[in-house]
Amino acid sequence: MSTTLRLGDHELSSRLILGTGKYASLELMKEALTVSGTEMVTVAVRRVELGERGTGAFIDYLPEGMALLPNTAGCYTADDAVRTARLAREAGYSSLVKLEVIGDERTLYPDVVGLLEATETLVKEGFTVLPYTNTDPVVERELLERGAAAIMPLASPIGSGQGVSDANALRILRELFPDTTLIVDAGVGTASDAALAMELGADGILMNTGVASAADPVAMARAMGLAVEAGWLAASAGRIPRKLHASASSPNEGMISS
Amino acid sequence: MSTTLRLGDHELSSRLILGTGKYASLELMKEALTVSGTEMVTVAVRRVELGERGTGAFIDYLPEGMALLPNTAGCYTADDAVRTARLAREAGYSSLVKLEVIGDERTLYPDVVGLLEATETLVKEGFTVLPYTNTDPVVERELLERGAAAIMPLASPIGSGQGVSDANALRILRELFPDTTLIVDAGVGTASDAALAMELGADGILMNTGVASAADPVAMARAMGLAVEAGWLAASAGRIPRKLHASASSPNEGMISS
Amino acid sequence: MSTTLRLGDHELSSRLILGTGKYASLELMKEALTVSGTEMVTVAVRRVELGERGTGAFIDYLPEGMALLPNTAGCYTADDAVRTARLAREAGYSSLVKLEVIGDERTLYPDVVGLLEATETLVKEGFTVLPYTNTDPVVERELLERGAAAIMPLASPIGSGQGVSDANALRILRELFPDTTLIVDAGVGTASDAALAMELGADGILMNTGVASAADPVAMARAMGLAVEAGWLAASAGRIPRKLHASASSPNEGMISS
Amino acid sequence: MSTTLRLGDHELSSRLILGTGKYASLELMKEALTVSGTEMVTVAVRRVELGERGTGAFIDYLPEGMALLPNTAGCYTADDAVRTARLAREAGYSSLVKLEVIGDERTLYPDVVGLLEATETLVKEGFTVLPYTNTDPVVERELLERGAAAIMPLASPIGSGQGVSDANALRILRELFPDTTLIVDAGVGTASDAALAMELGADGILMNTGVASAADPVAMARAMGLAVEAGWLAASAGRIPRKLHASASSPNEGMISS
Amino acid sequence: MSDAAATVRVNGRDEPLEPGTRLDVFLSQLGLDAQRVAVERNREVVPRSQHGEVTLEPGDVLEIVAFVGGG
Amino acid sequence: MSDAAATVRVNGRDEPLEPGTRLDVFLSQLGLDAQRVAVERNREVVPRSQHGEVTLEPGDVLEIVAFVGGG
Amino acid sequence: MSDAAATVRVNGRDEPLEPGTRLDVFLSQLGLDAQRVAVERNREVVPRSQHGEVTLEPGDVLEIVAFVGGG
Amino acid sequence: MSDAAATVRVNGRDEPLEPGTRLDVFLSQLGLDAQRVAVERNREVVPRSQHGEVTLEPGDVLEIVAFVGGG
Repeated sequence: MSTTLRLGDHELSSRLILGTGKYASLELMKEALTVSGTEMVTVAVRRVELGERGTGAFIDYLPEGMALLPNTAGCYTADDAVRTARLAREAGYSSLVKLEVIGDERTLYPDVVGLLEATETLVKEGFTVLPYTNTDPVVERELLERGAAAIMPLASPIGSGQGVSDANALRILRELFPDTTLIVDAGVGTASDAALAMELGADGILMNTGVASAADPVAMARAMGLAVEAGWLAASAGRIPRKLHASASSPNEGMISS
Repeated sequence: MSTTLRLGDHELSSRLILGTGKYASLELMKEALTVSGTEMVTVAVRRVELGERGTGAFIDYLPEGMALLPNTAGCYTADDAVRTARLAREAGYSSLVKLEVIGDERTLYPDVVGLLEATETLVKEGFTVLPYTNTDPVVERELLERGAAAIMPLASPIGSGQGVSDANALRILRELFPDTTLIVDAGVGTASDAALAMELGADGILMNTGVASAADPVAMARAMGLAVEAGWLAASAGRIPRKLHASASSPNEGMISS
Repeated sequence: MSTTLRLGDHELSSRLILGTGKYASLELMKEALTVSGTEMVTVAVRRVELGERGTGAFIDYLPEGMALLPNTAGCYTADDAVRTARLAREAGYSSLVKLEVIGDERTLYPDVVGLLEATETLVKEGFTVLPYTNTDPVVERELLERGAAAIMPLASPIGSGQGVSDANALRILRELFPDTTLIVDAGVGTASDAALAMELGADGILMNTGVASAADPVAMARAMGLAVEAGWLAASAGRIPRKLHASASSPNEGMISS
Repeated sequence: MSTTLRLGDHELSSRLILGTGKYASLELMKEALTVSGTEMVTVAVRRVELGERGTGAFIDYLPEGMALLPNTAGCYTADDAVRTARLAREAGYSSLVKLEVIGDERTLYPDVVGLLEATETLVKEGFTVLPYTNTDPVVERELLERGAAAIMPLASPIGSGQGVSDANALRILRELFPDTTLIVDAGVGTASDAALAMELGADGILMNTGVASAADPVAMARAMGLAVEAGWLAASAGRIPRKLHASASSPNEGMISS
Repeated sequence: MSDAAATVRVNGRDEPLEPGTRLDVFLSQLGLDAQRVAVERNREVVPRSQHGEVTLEPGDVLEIVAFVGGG
Repeated sequence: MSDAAATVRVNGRDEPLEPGTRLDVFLSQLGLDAQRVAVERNREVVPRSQHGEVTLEPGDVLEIVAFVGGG
Repeated sequence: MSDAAATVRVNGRDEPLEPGTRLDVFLSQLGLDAQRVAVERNREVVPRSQHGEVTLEPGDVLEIVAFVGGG
Repeated sequence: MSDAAATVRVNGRDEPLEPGTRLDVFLSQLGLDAQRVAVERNREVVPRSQHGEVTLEPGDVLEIVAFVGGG
C-alpha cells in the first residue's frame, strides 16, 4: 500500500485535500491549512473585480509549495465547466481539475450526464480530470472509461456535515474499482467521519465546510489531518472482527484463589 | 479545556491508554506502545510461575517512563478485586487501580453491586479508583458518590470490536457529569470508533484487543493514537451542524457567463 | 414459537402493551387503545383527589376486558415501590406489577440496587414482577434469580423517542436468556423502532409516549399494533442474509436477443 | 394524504408491491402473495420454452384480480428495455412497466443514461413508466421531466437485504419531490426496513427477494404487508421528537408519601 | 384535646375524624367508592374485606389511591 | 434453395417453416396459446389481432415471450 | 458610431475600448497583473504568451478570472 | 508430624517450609526478586519493608503475584 497519494504530477504525503472557501479571514485560512498538513488545496475560478487592486491577495495566503486543484464549482452545464477548466489551466499552469457539473441547487448533486460529457472533452484536451460525482458504480465506470484520473464520490451533500451517508456504497466502489484512486469529496463533518471514510477504502478526502465553518477551524483542520492519517493506517492495519460477545484481554489463568 | 489528562498523580499528554495483553510477542508490544504515543498502560496481576526465572521480563519491555495502571481483570467478587488491588499497589508502588468486578463470563459485563462495594472499600484505603462499568448513569453517580476518580463506561463488550454501541448513552453521561473524567473502556475496534468516542465527550480511551489483535498492531497503535487526538480536537473545535441539504463552499457570485 | 404472550395469568394475542398516560383526552385514549389491538395496558397508582367525585372515570374509559398492568412509576426507593405495588394489588385484584425504582430524574434510569431489593420482596409476597431495567445482562440475571417473571430493558430513555439505542445489547440479552420473556420497555418513537425491537428478539413491547404524544395518537396506535406484529412475524420468518452486492430476482435466462 | 396508491389505472389498497421470482414453488408464491395483501405484482418477460406445454402455469398461480407490473429486468441497453416493454404491453394488455436498464452485473445498479433514453421513448409511446433508479435527485428530476409516472429509487442493491442504506437520500427525495409518487424498489430485507422506508416518505415499496428467499416466505409476506401499512400510518401520525433525556409518562403528582 | 381536634392524615392532609369511625364509613363520607380505591393505613394495606372491621384512630396516616393513566 | 431449407429463427433457434405459414398457424403448430404470449417479428411487435394477417417469411426473426416470475 | 462609443464586454459589463488596444495593454489599464489572471476572449482562452499579440476588437466578450477561495 | 512435613501453600500448591524461615529468605529460595512481586499472606498483603520481619508458619497461605500483560 502506497504511503503517498499521487494525483496528476503531485505526490502527496497528506491524504487530506482542503478547500479554501468560507474562512472568516485569510489569516485563519492560512493557519488552518498549515496545521492540517495538507499539501493540496482546491481553489475556485471567478471573475476578477475590476477597479479593485490586489486580486492576488488570496493566493498569497496559501502556504508555500501548496499544490492547487482548481474546481469548476458553480457550473451547471458541461460547457461552462469546460470553459472554466480551460481558464483554470491558463491561470494555474497546471492541467489538474476538480470537475463539477452541478445539477441541482439545493443538494448540489452532480448532473452525471453533463459530467460524463465534460470529462470526455477535458481528457481529450489533456486534463487530469477528478470528477465530483454521486456514489453510483455505473457512473463511476463510465467516468473511468472516459479517462477520469480518479473517482470522487460524495459522502453526503456538499457542506451538509452528514458524514458518510451510505457506507455500503463506498464499500461497493472500493471493491469494484480496487486500483482506482478514490477520493471522498463532500459531506464530512467531523474527525470520525473522515476516519470512517478512509477505513471504508478511500485514498484521500477532500473537504471544505467541515473545517472552514467549524467554530475553531484551526483545531478542526488539525483534527482532520490526524483523522485522515488514522483512518488510512487503520484500513491497512487489519482491524479485529466484530463479535457479539466479549473476549478477555487479560490472562484467564493465574488468578489468586478466592 | 485541558490539553492533558490527569489520572491520579499522572499528567498525560496522550489520551490513549493501552492494554498490554494479547500481543504476539513482547517486542511487538513494545513497538506498538511506542508508536501509539501512550503514556499509561494497563497491566494485570497474576501469580508468578514458581520455578521460572525472569518474572520481570514483561515489565522490562515497557517503554521507559510508562505509567502503570494495574487492573483487577478476572475478579468476579468484590473481595477478590479488593485483594488484587492491594497486591497491585504493593507490586507497583502506586495506588491507581482500574477496578473490574466481572459479573458474566460471556459478556464480561461488570457486576455493578460488587463494583460499588469494592469502590467504597478501596477509596477508603486511599486508592485512586477507576471503575470499569456499564453506561447506566445511576450506577455512575453511585460510583462517584463512593469516591471513584473517574467513570469508565464500556463502548461495547470487552474485545468485541463493536465500537460505540450506544452513542446516546455516552452523550447522556457527558451531559450529566460535565466535570467528571470519563474514559471509554472497551469495545473500540478501529480508528473511527476511537474518534467518535472522543467526539461524544470522552476524556480518554482505554483499549487493548483492538490494537493487540489487529493484523498489524503497530500500524493500528499509531492509528489509535492519532484518532484519539483527532477526536479530542474535533470535540473542542465545534463541528458544523448537520443539514439535510447542501451548502456551497465556493462563491456563488462571479461565475463566467454561459 | 408461541403466538401468544403469557404474562402472569394473561394470554395476550397482541404483543403490544400500551401506557395510558399523557393522552389529550380520555376519549382519544380509548380510541387509540381500541385500534391498537392491545389487550393489556399499564396504569399508575396515585392518591385520589378528595372532594372530587368520579375517581372511576379513568377506568371507565378502558376498553372492556382490558388487562391492567399497574406500575410503580415515580418511586425512587424500593420501599415506595413495594408499598405502591401492594396498593396496586389491592386496587386491581391482581398481583401483576410493572416494577419501577427510578434512580435519576432526568434520564429516568432505574436504580438497579433498589430494583433488585424490591423484586426480591415482592416475589416473596406472591407478585408477578415485571421489572423495568437497563440493558445490563448481569442485572437481568440477578433479577431473574430473584424471581422476576420477565426482563423489561429500555430501548432508550422513557419518552425520549430514540428507538433502539443499543441493538447489540438487545441481541446479547436474547442470546443469553433464550427462554425468558423479554419486553422492550421505553424509548420507542415510531413503527420501525417497534418492528426492529421485535426482530432483535423481544417478545413484546411496552410503550406510552410514542403513541400518546404523537400528533395523531389513533393513527400511531394502529401503526404500532401492526409494527409489533410485523416484527414478530419477521423474526420468526428467517430473514435473508445481508450481502454487499446484488442478487437478481428475475431469471437470468430467456432474455430476448439484442 | 391518500389512503390508496394510484399507479396507472390502478387504485391499490395495499402499498406493498411484490415480485414473483425466486419462490421455491408456485404454491408457496401464491400463498405468500395472498397473505401479504398485495394487489400488484411484478412479472418478468422471458422467451417461452418451445416444446413445453403449459407456459401459462405461472400466471394461473397469481391470486385472482392481481394487477401485473411487467419489468424489463435483465436488459442492459435502452433498446432491449424498450423492446421488452413493448412485448410486455402486448402480453399483458396494459401499458404499465417497471423500467430497468441495468448497468452493472454485480450491483445491478441502473444505467441512468440508458434509463433516461428508454423512459423518453416509452412515455412517447403511451407507457406509464415506473423507472428503477438510484437515489440521485438530479436523475429523478430528469426522469420526471421525461414523463416518468413515479420515481423508484433503490434502498440498497437488489436482493442485498441491506435495507435503507442512505436514509438521508430518501429524505431529500421526499422533500424535493413532495407530490411525486415515490416507490422504494429493492434492498428491503425485513419488516423494520419496510416500515422505515415508508416513514422516510415512500408511497409504496416493491420487493421480491426479502420475501421469496426468507426461510418462511409466507410469514415474511404477512410481516411485510403489515410493516408497510404500519410505516405509512406512522408517517402520517406525526411521530414524537427525539430527545436526549427522558420524559415521564405517568403523572409526577399524587405520589404516596415516603 | 377535645374530640373536635381529632384528625387523621389522608393523602398528606389532615381530615377531621369522628371518634369510632370505621374505615368503610369514612370512605363513604369522603364520597369514595371502596371498589375503586385501595387504602393503606399506617403503611399497611387494609384489604377491602376488612374495611368494615377497622376503626380509625386519631393520628392514623392513610393513603387512599386509585388507578390513573400512566405508562 | 429448396423449400425444405426454409426456416425462421425463433427465440434464438432455427425452426422449419412451411412456405406461406401465417403467424397464428405457426404459433398453434408450436403448441402456444396466443392469448398468453407476445410476439416480436423482426424487432416489431405483432399485435395479437394481426396474427392471422401476417405470413411468415424465411429468415424472419421471432421473439415469442410470456410472463414468468420476476421481481 | 464614433470611436468613443467602442466598447468591449468584460466580465458582464461594457468597458470603453481605445481602438487598436492590445490585450496586454488593456489588462494593464485595468490594473490587472497578467501573471495572476486568465483571459477568455469570445469563448476561447488567450494564452498569456499571446497577450501581446492580440488586438481587441469592439464588441469582444472577455472573461477575466483569477483563483479565489473555494471548495 | 515431623518437621519435614511442614508446608506452606504458595499460589495454590504446597511448598516445603524450613521451620523459622523468614519471608525474604523464602522468596529468595524460590528465586524471586522481591522488588518485582507482591506477597499476600493469609489474605493480608505483607509490605516489602516487612519481608525481613515476617516468619512463615506451617499452613500459611501465600499469594505471590507480579504484573503481566493485560487490558
